Amino acid sequence: MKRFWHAREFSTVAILVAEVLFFTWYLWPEAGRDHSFVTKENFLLIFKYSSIYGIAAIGAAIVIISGGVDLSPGAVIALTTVVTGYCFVQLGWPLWASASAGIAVGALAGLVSAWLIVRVGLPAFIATLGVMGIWRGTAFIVTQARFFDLSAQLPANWHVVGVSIDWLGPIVMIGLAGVFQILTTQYQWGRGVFAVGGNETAALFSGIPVNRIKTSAYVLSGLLAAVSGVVLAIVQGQGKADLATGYELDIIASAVVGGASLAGGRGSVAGAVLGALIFGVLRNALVQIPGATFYDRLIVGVVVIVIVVMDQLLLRRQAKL
Amino acid sequence: MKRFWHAREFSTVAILVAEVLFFTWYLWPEAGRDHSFVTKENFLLIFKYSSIYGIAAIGAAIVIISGGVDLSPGAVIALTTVVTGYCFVQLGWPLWASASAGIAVGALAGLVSAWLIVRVGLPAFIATLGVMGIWRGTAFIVTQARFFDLSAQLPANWHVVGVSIDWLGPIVMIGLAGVFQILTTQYQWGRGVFAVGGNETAALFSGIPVNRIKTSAYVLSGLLAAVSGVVLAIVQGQGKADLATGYELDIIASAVVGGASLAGGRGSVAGAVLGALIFGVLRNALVQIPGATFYDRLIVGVVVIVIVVMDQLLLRRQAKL
Amino acid sequence: EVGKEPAKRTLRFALIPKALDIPVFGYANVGAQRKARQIGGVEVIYHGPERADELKQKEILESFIAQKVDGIAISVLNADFLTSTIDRAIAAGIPVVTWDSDAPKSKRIAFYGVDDYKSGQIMGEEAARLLNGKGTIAFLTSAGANNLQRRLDGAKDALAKFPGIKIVDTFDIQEDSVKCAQFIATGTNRYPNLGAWISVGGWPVFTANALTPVDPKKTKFISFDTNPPAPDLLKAGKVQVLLGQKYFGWGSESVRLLHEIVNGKRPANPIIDSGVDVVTADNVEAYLKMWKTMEGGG
Amino acid sequence: MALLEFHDVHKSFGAVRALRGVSFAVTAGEAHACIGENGAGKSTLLKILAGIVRPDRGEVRLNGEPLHFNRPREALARGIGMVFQERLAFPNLTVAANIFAGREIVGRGGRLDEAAMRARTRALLDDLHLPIAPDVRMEHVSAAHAQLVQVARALAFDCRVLVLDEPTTSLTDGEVDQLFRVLGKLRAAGVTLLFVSHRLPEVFRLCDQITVLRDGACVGTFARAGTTPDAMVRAMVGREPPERRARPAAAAGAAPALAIRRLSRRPWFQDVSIDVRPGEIVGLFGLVGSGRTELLETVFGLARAEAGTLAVGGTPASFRSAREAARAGLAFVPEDRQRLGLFFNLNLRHNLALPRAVKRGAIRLDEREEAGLAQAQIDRLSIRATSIAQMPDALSGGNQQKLVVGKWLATDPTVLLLDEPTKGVDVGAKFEIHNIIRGNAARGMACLIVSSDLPEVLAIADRIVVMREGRVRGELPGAGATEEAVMSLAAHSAS
Ligand SMILES: Nc1ncnc2c1ncn2[C@@H]1O[C@H](COP(=O)(O)OP(=O)(O)OP(=O)(O)O)[C@@H](O)[C@H]1O
Ligand SMILES: Nc1ncnc2c1ncn2[C@@H]1O[C@H](COP(=O)(O)OP(=O)(O)OP(=O)(O)O)[C@@H](O)[C@H]1O
Ligand SMILES: [Mg+2]
Ligand SMILES: [Mg+2]
Repeated sequence: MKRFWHAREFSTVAILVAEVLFFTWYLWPEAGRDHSFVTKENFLLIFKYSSIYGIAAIGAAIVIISGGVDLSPGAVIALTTVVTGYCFVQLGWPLWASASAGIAVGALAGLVSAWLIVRVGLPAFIATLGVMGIWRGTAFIVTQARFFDLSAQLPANWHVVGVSIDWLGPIVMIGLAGVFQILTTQYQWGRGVFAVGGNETAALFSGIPVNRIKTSAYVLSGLLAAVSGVVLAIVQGQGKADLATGYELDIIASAVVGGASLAGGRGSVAGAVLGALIFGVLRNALVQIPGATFYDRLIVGVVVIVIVVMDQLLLRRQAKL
Repeated sequence: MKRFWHAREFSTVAILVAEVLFFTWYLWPEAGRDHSFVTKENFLLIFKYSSIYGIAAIGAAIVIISGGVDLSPGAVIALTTVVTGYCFVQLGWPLWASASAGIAVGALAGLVSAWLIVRVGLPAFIATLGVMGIWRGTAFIVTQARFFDLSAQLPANWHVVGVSIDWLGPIVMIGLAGVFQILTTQYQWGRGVFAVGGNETAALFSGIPVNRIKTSAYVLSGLLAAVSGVVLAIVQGQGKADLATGYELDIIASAVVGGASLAGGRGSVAGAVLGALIFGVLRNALVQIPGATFYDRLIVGVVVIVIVVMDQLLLRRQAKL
Repeated sequence: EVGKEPAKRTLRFALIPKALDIPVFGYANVGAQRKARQIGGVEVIYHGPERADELKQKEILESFIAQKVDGIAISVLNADFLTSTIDRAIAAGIPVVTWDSDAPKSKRIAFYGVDDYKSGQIMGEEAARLLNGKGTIAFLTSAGANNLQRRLDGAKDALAKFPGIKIVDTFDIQEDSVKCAQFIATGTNRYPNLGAWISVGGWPVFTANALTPVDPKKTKFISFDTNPPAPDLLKAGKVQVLLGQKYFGWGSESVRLLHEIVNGKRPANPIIDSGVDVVTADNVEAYLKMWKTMEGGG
Repeated sequence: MALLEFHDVHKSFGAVRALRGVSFAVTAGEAHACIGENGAGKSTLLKILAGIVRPDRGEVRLNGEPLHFNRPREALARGIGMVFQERLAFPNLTVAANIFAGREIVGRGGRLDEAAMRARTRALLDDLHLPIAPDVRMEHVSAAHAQLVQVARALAFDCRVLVLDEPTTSLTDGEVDQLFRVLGKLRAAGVTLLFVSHRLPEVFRLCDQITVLRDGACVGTFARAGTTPDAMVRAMVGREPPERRARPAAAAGAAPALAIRRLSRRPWFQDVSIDVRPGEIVGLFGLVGSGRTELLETVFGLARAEAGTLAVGGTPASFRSAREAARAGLAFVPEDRQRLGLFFNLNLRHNLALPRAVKRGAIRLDEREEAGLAQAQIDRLSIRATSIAQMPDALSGGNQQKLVVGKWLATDPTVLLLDEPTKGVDVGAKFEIHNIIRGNAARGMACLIVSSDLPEVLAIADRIVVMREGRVRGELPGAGATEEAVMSLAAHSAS
């Protein structure tokens, strides 16, 4: 228990809970209507859409902890939906094969970034910025600005072992978050990621395989972006080049709101997923507030800042405990 | 002369020249048609549209040298066009007054970022990410997703003291680049910016007013983004909330291609402007190659990477000299 | 079962545009709010994605379904993408009408507007008419947006019937009206003798500056959208043809339809063709007068 | 037989020839010292041994077989442990994680065995008498303690060869004793030591063999028995050491240039009162953690005092920033050159010119004047650099230290605060720095010098103030003060 109160993620959880409670109160229905925010259906919705950011944010967090940054996830997500769609619709491959192809491409994309950063020695920001253009562009060329419609070939309201396909995203997100939370906190590889992010020279001198660790971080980032792309393609039923445009910043923001520091060496996978949920709840709630649409951007901006400030205050608090 | 060959900007100039020569050759017209790339009009065009990125890139470079990053210029540009448009169209202020209002708002925007980063102590990335949402959102609220049409009230093809208004952007860009190149290289303030970016604690211990310097960097970034916003409002004849969406990345890329390092302490104002021109030439040339605009993203992505790699090679070269 | 129970409490209708940053949709909101006031007891919630992001639009649609609004009127960014979701809404007892852009395969109860493909064809034919069947044409579009793609297809198919017409290039402005202006300027340098520009979106006609480089004597200009300042450009001779839709009607008609449906009255024919306004020098004055009354709230 | 052999090792960095054919042997089980001036090539040699730097020519042999490392891992695998001169800590990780970084103890299924690592860390820290918990994050560990943690890192793994590059630079005799006790145990266990230090007494105390490097070449290897410190100094410098500059004693009656009155900043120091008169050099001694650094930082306006007053040249002062302090004629050479002293993105000229520009409130910069000033400092402190356009990271540790001293001396301060000013500086240079300080003092500069190097304090100070646990515990005249007397005041056992 004590460990939880002291966990880095505690403050993020606290903020998420506070947010949900606030909107539960704010969106309390007038008499005669039932609550439109706290319903199983709506929470599934929040999870379903947050998972698109959340799964990729796991990879973003790993990269950021290792002292880098990845601007390509948005583009990789789009490319993956396109590749999956192409294999499934155009080539008529089975879904699992198409999905694997998509994920493979994502991992490859990550490998390219890693190569540019580790071998060629480019700054992560500029390397992944270039790569982002390359993958987005490739996706457009493959689709010729059209799209692949998987939904036609996929069962209408698809249930796997009695569970709606809508749960795919949330389940994958939570599963992966668990796995990588453990890998980053309890295994040597994760310790290495933190060490490299904390002081690269020291890591090198300590005999930590710096290059291999950095490579693994970017490959994972590409891979996880691809997973969220595949989930997107299956759940939403389309492969399209302009999907997830600009999501890279939302994804990084999720990781940062979840405690990752772009200075490197600090952050948490679980926190990143919680960060994605914080934004998911916000997007969902704003739709329920008449006239909010023009205020969306403003509010999200304010919330990002407020959360990070609150987070810092809570951390100081903790430090005192 | 020797100094030029050794100047940090040399490699960027070399790349720009190489690029222009390449497209001059590549776009050589078939017999009977005159050249559509190497013409006075076309170069003016390149400068005119590059200046929108270039002016803001000056501020981005200063912030990056000081060890920070600013994601808000795109939003500040949009907000400035909206404010200028609002004052000019809605309130019927004279253009100079409307422009000043726009620039004032930009400086204010920079001040807000500075306050969040210097006083509240937020990481620059997340603070400016939030601020970006706030200003873009404000622009949307002001326009209610419509736009202000300045063009109707502006003289048709407008000449000031015999010079077409199209020269406004280029002249402002080159003038400001000159001023800030000198300020950053030959004045104590500029040295301070480099020092803070290089080692903030050491700067503090050396008696450099770290907070004042960081504040000045972000205020200038906002101010210069606002200037390019005013230029855009006049060039485009619109005040519109979705203008310059995503430009923040192009602007940062310009600074980085121009030699700025996101690790801080390295970079050049002149280089940033040259970087903006490198992209401007590219965008212009792609329009002249049938079908190329669909490959735009891909090509720009590749070019970013190629340029930075070439830049590094050229620098190694220099080091040897 | 749809719309069985009579409406006592205020009805909450959702009006979902393709994107907020496309100016014309603002007028749909104006029309909808006005109609809501006329009818009374109706609240219109206008909410859309900031940019044309079909994923965010779907999230918004699903969210409205989850909060069980009394009706949804949506301009569909991507028909196949939303069909199943629209059907879910219907199944959940929420009436859905589409406007401006349809989802024909879905169970939506009605559609008000014109088919993008058809309006694209009209643009092509108008261009051919202006060029007397021969000359060069350049297109302006923004890759990724389906409605624009369908207009583009329509126009290109229409032009295919004219062997004398050659399409020199199709420019992707990437949802950036500044790029659009730049492309027009650069394109004019590149193709000095261009016959006509066709813009499947309104970007170039929302400012006088974008068209400055174009010489009307040499090059014709055809664009979508007729909201100010577009008609002034037409009067100034910079533009020859504008295609307008029933911007205010999008909102008012949708609200009217939803209200009737909730009260048990389904439209006889699900497809309600709003028709397009083909605005040229001849009818521009009339059109402006009509616009004034529309915006003024007649 | 020779366990470790350097054979004709060459290494150049661009124009700089760091090593030009170094050859010597280290026999198993012995403690071997490697000494030389700053920039002689010691660290480079050791980095080659550790597989971090690749030699241009020549080879290193372990048990007669040549080593061809291209990764630090391999050196570690061969049982070569290393304590580097640069501070190499992971500020974001705990002390335990720092100590095991790269070689974590893993349990079943490759999971980290935190408990085991924590326990082992405890043992190591106790062994070195380090009062820090394994779970505190490294960023909260003070400079000196951090250095001992680096040593603990190397001790954590039973290595056959332990290489220490200036491990004692910020340690006081107390900690040094603990360290040497531990090293003694290792030797008994048959571990071979390769030890680099500029503190000759330590060298003679620990090592049986001493190899001297000069300008990247090997002068020779001497047995401790057959040589003397002076002989070693001559061998290193290649000439007679400079004369200790004499100077008039400070005017006794003069009003203090710096008057610290009952200054407090808990938890670091309380109720500290010190006077420094013009022309006087006051040594401030204390064990690590006695709060000296914090005291100087507070005086220099880098932190607020809770209570107490300051007076500079008789006029009361309370500085809100280093800038104000510098303008009032103060200068502060900080303890940690890497973190607090240098700008690695600026060349030597800009580094050296910065504080004076700050002090003068310069607006526009005069390149030529800067160049003159920089060159002057480089000559004055004989900083080993190819040009004033060089970057600091190309300089050897000691030369970097001189750089920090130089940039502050360039402001011609009236009050000079020094925190471990000769940390990692070679004997000759230390002499030069002392002479410069004396020279300025003779011209009326007041100087407050923190040093953990007791002989240095005794050598230079007119007066020695001793701090313990943040309080002034006593004061001794420089002349005639003995190490015992000072230590008895500083050590916790006393009083
Ligand atoms: N990375 C580098 N680039 C260029 N020159 C270097 C580099 N590292 C060391 N040098 C040069 O090599 C020479 C030897 O450096 P080294 O650090 O080995 O000296 P040292 O004996 O350790 O000195 P100190 O006692 O001050 O630590 C110095 O002249 C230094 O300037
Ligand atoms: N950044 C820090 N965070 C927390 N405690 C610190 C920090 N720096 C120093 N301390 C503690 O403050 C006390 C004084 O630190 P410091 O080692 O600087 O004293 P000192 O007398 O200057 O010793 P030395 O100068 O020899 O290192 C020590 O107990 C140290 O552990
Ligand atoms: Mg050394
Ligand atoms: Mg200290």
